[in-house]
Amino acid sequence: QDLTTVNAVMPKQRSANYFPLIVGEALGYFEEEGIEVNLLPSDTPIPFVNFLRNGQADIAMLDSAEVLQAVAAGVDLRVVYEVMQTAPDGIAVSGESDISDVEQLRGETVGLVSDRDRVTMQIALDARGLTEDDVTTVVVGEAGPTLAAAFRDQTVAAIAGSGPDWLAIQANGIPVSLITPEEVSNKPGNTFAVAAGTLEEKGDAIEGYLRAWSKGMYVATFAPDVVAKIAQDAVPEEWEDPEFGQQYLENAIRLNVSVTDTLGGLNADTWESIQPGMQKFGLIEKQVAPSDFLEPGPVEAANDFDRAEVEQEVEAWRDANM
Amino acid sequence: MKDHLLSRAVPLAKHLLVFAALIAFWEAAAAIGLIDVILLPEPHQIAASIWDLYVENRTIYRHFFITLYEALGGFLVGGALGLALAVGSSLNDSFRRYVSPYAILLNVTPGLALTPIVIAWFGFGYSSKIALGAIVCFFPVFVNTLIALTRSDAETLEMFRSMGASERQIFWKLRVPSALPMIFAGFKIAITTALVGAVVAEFSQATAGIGVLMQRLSFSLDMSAAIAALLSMSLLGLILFTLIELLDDRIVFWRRAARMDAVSRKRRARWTGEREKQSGKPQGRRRST
Amino acid sequence: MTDSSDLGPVPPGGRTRGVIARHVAILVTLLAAWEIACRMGWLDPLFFPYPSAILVGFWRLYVTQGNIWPHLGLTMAEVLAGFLAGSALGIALAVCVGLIDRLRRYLKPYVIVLEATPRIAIGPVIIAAFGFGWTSKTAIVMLVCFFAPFVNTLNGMVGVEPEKVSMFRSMGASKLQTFRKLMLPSALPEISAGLRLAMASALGGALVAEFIASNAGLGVLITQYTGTLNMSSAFVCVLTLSALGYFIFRSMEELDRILVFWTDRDRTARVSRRRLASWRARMGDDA
Amino acid sequence: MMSTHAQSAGPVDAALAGPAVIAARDLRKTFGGGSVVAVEDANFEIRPGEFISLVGPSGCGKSTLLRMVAGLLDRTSGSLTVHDAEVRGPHHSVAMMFQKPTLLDWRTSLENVLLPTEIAGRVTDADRHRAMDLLELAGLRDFAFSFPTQLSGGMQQRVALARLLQTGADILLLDEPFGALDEFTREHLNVELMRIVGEVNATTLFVTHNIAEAIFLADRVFVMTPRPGRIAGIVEVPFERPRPPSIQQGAEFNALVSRVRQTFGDRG
Amino acid sequence: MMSTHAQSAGPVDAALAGPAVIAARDLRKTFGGGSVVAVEDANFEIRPGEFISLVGPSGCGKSTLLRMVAGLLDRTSGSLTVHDAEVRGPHHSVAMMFQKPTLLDWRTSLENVLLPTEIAGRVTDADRHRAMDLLELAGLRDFAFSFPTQLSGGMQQRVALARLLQTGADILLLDEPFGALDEFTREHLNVELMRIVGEVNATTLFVTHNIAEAIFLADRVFVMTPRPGRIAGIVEVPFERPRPPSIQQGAEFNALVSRVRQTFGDRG
Ligand SMILES: Nc1ncnc2c1ncn2[C@@H]1O[C@H](COP(=O)(O)OP(=O)(O)OP(=O)(O)O)[C@@H](O)[C@H]1O
Ligand SMILES: Nc1ncnc2c1ncn2[C@@H]1O[C@H](COP(=O)(O)OP(=O)(O)OP(=O)(O)O)[C@@H](O)[C@H]1O
Ligand SMILES: Cc1ncc(C[n+]2csc(CCO)c2C)c(N)n1
Ligand SMILES: [Mg+2]
Ligand SMILES: [Mg+2]
Repeated sequence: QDLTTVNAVMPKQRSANYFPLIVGEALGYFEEEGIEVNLLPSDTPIPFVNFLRNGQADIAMLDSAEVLQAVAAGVDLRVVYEVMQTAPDGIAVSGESDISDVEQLRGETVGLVSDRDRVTMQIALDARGLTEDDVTTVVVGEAGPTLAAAFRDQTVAAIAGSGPDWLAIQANGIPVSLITPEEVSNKPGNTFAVAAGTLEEKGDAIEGYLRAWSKGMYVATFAPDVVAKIAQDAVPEEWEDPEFGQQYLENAIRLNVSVTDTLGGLNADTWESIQPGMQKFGLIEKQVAPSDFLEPGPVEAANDFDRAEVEQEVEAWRDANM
Repeated sequence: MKDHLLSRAVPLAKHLLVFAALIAFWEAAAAIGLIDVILLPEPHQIAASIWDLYVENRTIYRHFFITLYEALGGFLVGGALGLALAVGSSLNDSFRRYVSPYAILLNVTPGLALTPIVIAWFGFGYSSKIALGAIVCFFPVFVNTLIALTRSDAETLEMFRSMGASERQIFWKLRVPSALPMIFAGFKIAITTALVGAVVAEFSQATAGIGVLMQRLSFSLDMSAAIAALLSMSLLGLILFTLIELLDDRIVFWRRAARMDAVSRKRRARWTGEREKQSGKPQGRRRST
Repeated sequence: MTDSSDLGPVPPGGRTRGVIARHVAILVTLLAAWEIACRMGWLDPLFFPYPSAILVGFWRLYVTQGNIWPHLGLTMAEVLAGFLAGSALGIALAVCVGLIDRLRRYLKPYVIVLEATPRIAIGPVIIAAFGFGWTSKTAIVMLVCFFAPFVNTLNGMVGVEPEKVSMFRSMGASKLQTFRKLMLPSALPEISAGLRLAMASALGGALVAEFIASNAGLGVLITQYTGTLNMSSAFVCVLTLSALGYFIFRSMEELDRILVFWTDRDRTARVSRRRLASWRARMGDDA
Repeated sequence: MMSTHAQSAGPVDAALAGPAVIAARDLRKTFGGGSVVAVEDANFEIRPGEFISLVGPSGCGKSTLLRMVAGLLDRTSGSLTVHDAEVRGPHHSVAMMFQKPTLLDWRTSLENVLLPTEIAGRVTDADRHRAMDLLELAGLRDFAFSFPTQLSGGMQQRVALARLLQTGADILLLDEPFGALDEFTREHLNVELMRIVGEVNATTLFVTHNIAEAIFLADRVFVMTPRPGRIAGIVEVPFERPRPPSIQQGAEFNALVSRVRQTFGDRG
Repeated sequence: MMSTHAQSAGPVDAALAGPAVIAARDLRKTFGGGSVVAVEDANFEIRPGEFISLVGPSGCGKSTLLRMVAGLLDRTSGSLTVHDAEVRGPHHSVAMMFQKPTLLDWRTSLENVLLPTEIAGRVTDADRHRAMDLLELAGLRDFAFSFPTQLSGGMQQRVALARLLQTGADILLLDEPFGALDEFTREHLNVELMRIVGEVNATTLFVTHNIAEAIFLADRVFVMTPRPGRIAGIVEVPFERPRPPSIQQGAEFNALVSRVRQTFGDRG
């Protein structure tokens, strides 16, 4: 049977962090849609929208800043789904830190996971009447021991980053608390975006992709044990310490499962409210209307599946495999 | 003089011509769609970005000098380390036997894999970039110096021995000078390697530097500026390389006819100068050469 | 460029049993010191996992889970393909440039600029141009492996004694004959040294490529393990790379001694005896 | 004294009779766009089987002349013919031996000797046997399978000589071939060379710094002077070849040495 | 012919009278654990101011002998004394010059000449002047500040010669020093060497491949034969030093050449 390949560019390797993909693949949801996912994990400074534009990728996982930047720069982009609604960027401190609010950061050193998190910090500081000059910033690097040690040893007072960045650290037993101000957390999470033309040429495949993803996400809401089993088989590297694996997955489920009733639902208001801050700190030159790039059609299609049927299938799978 | 200028100008003009032809070819290829201009912008766009970075906004300089500092620091530390290990290995066979496997091991281990450890030890600042630069660049210096120090001409060595020279004298008056050309060849590789190390570290974790600037420009969708930053790295490498070449030219003067003539004239002048001084002031200063 | 990458002849006694035992003793001492340093809290296990944990990790990744094998295989394939393609390209280009004097002058500045540019910065551009497949990974390794063989081959070819070139010309040798019978063997010691240098950096190149964009390979495994703070497993991968690099490097030194036998007295004597024997076998007991 | 004027086949006769194998007319070579005149107004004819020694101080143009004959260098003006054809590049009838042995380190003596055959085409067993015989002649049969680095400088030169003869060329050019050898080996090789070129009746141009050697070997000695390089004089050697080494102690020989020295002194 | 037996101070007398500067008794040197005998049963005495030439085919042990005298090589057995003391290592009264000039490329001629002084201790202005004078003597005053690569091979050898003399040693060992030079330069340097060693009254051991050169320079010629290296014969040269080059054309000289050759032939 001929499967259409959907090239999906995402920031990380196949991981429990992307369990909807893993579950969808294991339970055959993508196949049912007649598609096959080609995951392109890419940790490059090349913005993913470029891969959408030159056709190397059909769909990309973008954070809200990248979306707004690209749209403001005139890229004809369509946001079709909001993944990780509860994983927006934020400010984190060690669980053992005395700091409980951003305003306490005056005169302290603030770590940035990467240079792109500077805006998150700027907006957060601004919300408490501080500016970048009131703190010292240092880039501490992405996930890994360096970041973990920064939390554990409190070499920096706070760290600006996004949900997936602390996932492994928390799962490893290093306490992390969030002190993200309202103004920052009230912001879209990561999204799936496509080039405008893709919807015309490959609209069915994209909708199929999102539906399969949604079904995978939905499984976690009622059968986390099945998800754990699937993740363990797909990415055993994350389960060498089973306790860690379990914890990691639980955190990932929290980040991934949509809080809106419609899975992956788009919220125009938050897209509206985040822009003044970004403009203020020079990330975007002009504000754009959310209606120019939000494309609600595919989300509807993605939610168009029979939840009971999914539940039955999962039960059957559990009986067969566990 | 005129001839001399002309003889330099003509090849330079030819080089420029070749360069211009390449740029024109690139521009044309982009124009007819052979090159994806989203990812690899056209030369004129890159030129505009260079103007922007260097003249208009002058954003590049801070990052440029930070990376320069890191690369130079890495080179100095790594070079000194390589020299020290090579000298130790050249003087003592068992030192060499037990050190060289680890030297090779460190050389074949990708620098990128070492960044977390280096950052853990040296922190988030410049010293971790310098450290990684040093780790990746010590090997060429080590190998070249070791080989050069242990391969002195046998007859010249005997000549020194027949004069009753001590091992120390042989080391300083024969081994070191005759090893210099090859040591400098090692330096030339090491300096670009140190830059690579610094940039690798910057890509993993850094607050400023050309690597950071390139990432930043790239994220803000300004590919032509990102390429301009990339070219600035090349420029930096070229500058560092040329720096060593200039030093090489000065220190290993006896390999270049023109420099040798100059040194030769200077030494003659010093001698004749000293003769004159002496005739005026009978008890001339004693000075060892 | 380095004239040679080998560390000169192994000092006498370099291979005796006693020396090997001492090497092992030193290694064990180092590991013990590391283990103790971890246990005493002088080393942070987040960056230096316990050697005992790494040993267990080796067993886990290689035997019980066996999950390192496909990654190892893929990385080796990339390294090999990139190394072969890159060094072949470097040598081929050097041969062209070496035979055509003009080309050399115009190419040199570009080659220096290319060498001076950190590969990790070019990597993303290559991924962008060649996409996410194996082509771009191979291309990155190629780029890393190109320079040393290029420079050394060129050096070796330019260094051929002009008198020997004249000799070939006076015998009416064609360009191809001069190249095959004179230039190439003359440059062989230096080419071999260049290949060794290239090999040493090929692993790093593959790792860069996999870090930037890949679904599999040791680089991916390392990212995955460091990303989940599983440092003992990450160290297994890194140490695997180092050991692999070390053995390839050493084997290439050995290969060099066989190929470039005429720079070593004993080997020359051995080959000489072999040639005599094969003549006797062929032409009778004439010599 | 073994040979006299009367007995000799007579180089003088040889120079007059027969067609010229090598002929130069107003031959001229300049370097650096005319700034260095290496060879000026060379006029000579060399007969088949003749042995010519070329002497002259360093830098007078001896090698340049040889390289023009070998077709390795273009002339600036004048005419230079080999076998009645203008020289335009390397050609099969001419073979050259250089001051340094120019052996290939990765080939045994035998394989080095076989190189010219390989370059000309396929190597047959007959070629191999011939090469072995030439090595025998050079006193190197036991070293046929040794590599150059295993040989002393003198032995290397002898391999190069064997290789020269292996070419089968009838015109041999030798540029200070035995400079690095001790006198005894050198003398031995001179005698051998004389015998071999006599046997194969090769025409030979031999460059040397050693006047006695030049005279001992040659039918005629061309004496060159430097800047510009000219053939300042030609000294005829009236002894029949082959000659015994003892000839060098004779008064007539010494007189020839003095004449060559004088020719130098007059112009050099 | 300029000098006769009667006029000479007499090397024969010299060999009989006065204490020996260098004396060897049953001197023996083997390499490779005894498998190669480089020098066997060498017995000789050399008087102050004597000039000894050492000739013999390649590999007969000439260099080995010189290096033992210089203290660079240990002997296997026998006795070797210099100034009545057993040789145990390099010593100040002996200086050696090698076949290659072994100059340091990064030092001017003057600085190269001053090297032995530097190694011995501090360099005074007097030393500098002496070095300059020695360069003058070698005809290189104008090149005192040139670097070796700016000099021709012959000039480099002359710098090495000046350096040899700068050592102030009264025993000079020269191992084929002029082998790479053309005949004319070589002759010139021979004459100079003869003059200088005469002036400073140095005892000299001179290795050469050239028999005429050996005889021209020496009071006595030691002829060596190879495998094992032995001193096969000693030929006395009955001419007073210094001698003019023209002496080499005399019949008596030729007779000496023949005698040396014969000694070779007998044993070589
Ligand atoms: N390729 C060249 N370019 C410029 N000048 C050259 C070249 N080859 C030779 N010459 C010059 O031509 C002159 C003659 O050189 P040639 O090599 O023929 O001398 P020679 O007689 O062989 O000397 P030698 O005895 O030292 O070998 C010299 O002055 C030399 O500098
Ligand atoms: N270090 C060494 N190890 C082994 N054998 C050696 C060594 N040095 C010299 N020999 C051998 O000793 C013998 C004498 O060598 P030596 O160098 O003294 O000869 P020579 O008379 O100086 O020859 P030449 O005229 O070629 O310089 C030779 O057979 C040589 O192979
Ligand atoms: C190269 C690259 N890295 C990170 C992001 C930001 N981002 C987008 S989605 C997401 C969560 C992935 O688990 C993160 C961190 C990006 N856009 N591109
Ligand atoms: Mg010549
Ligand atoms: Mg010798």
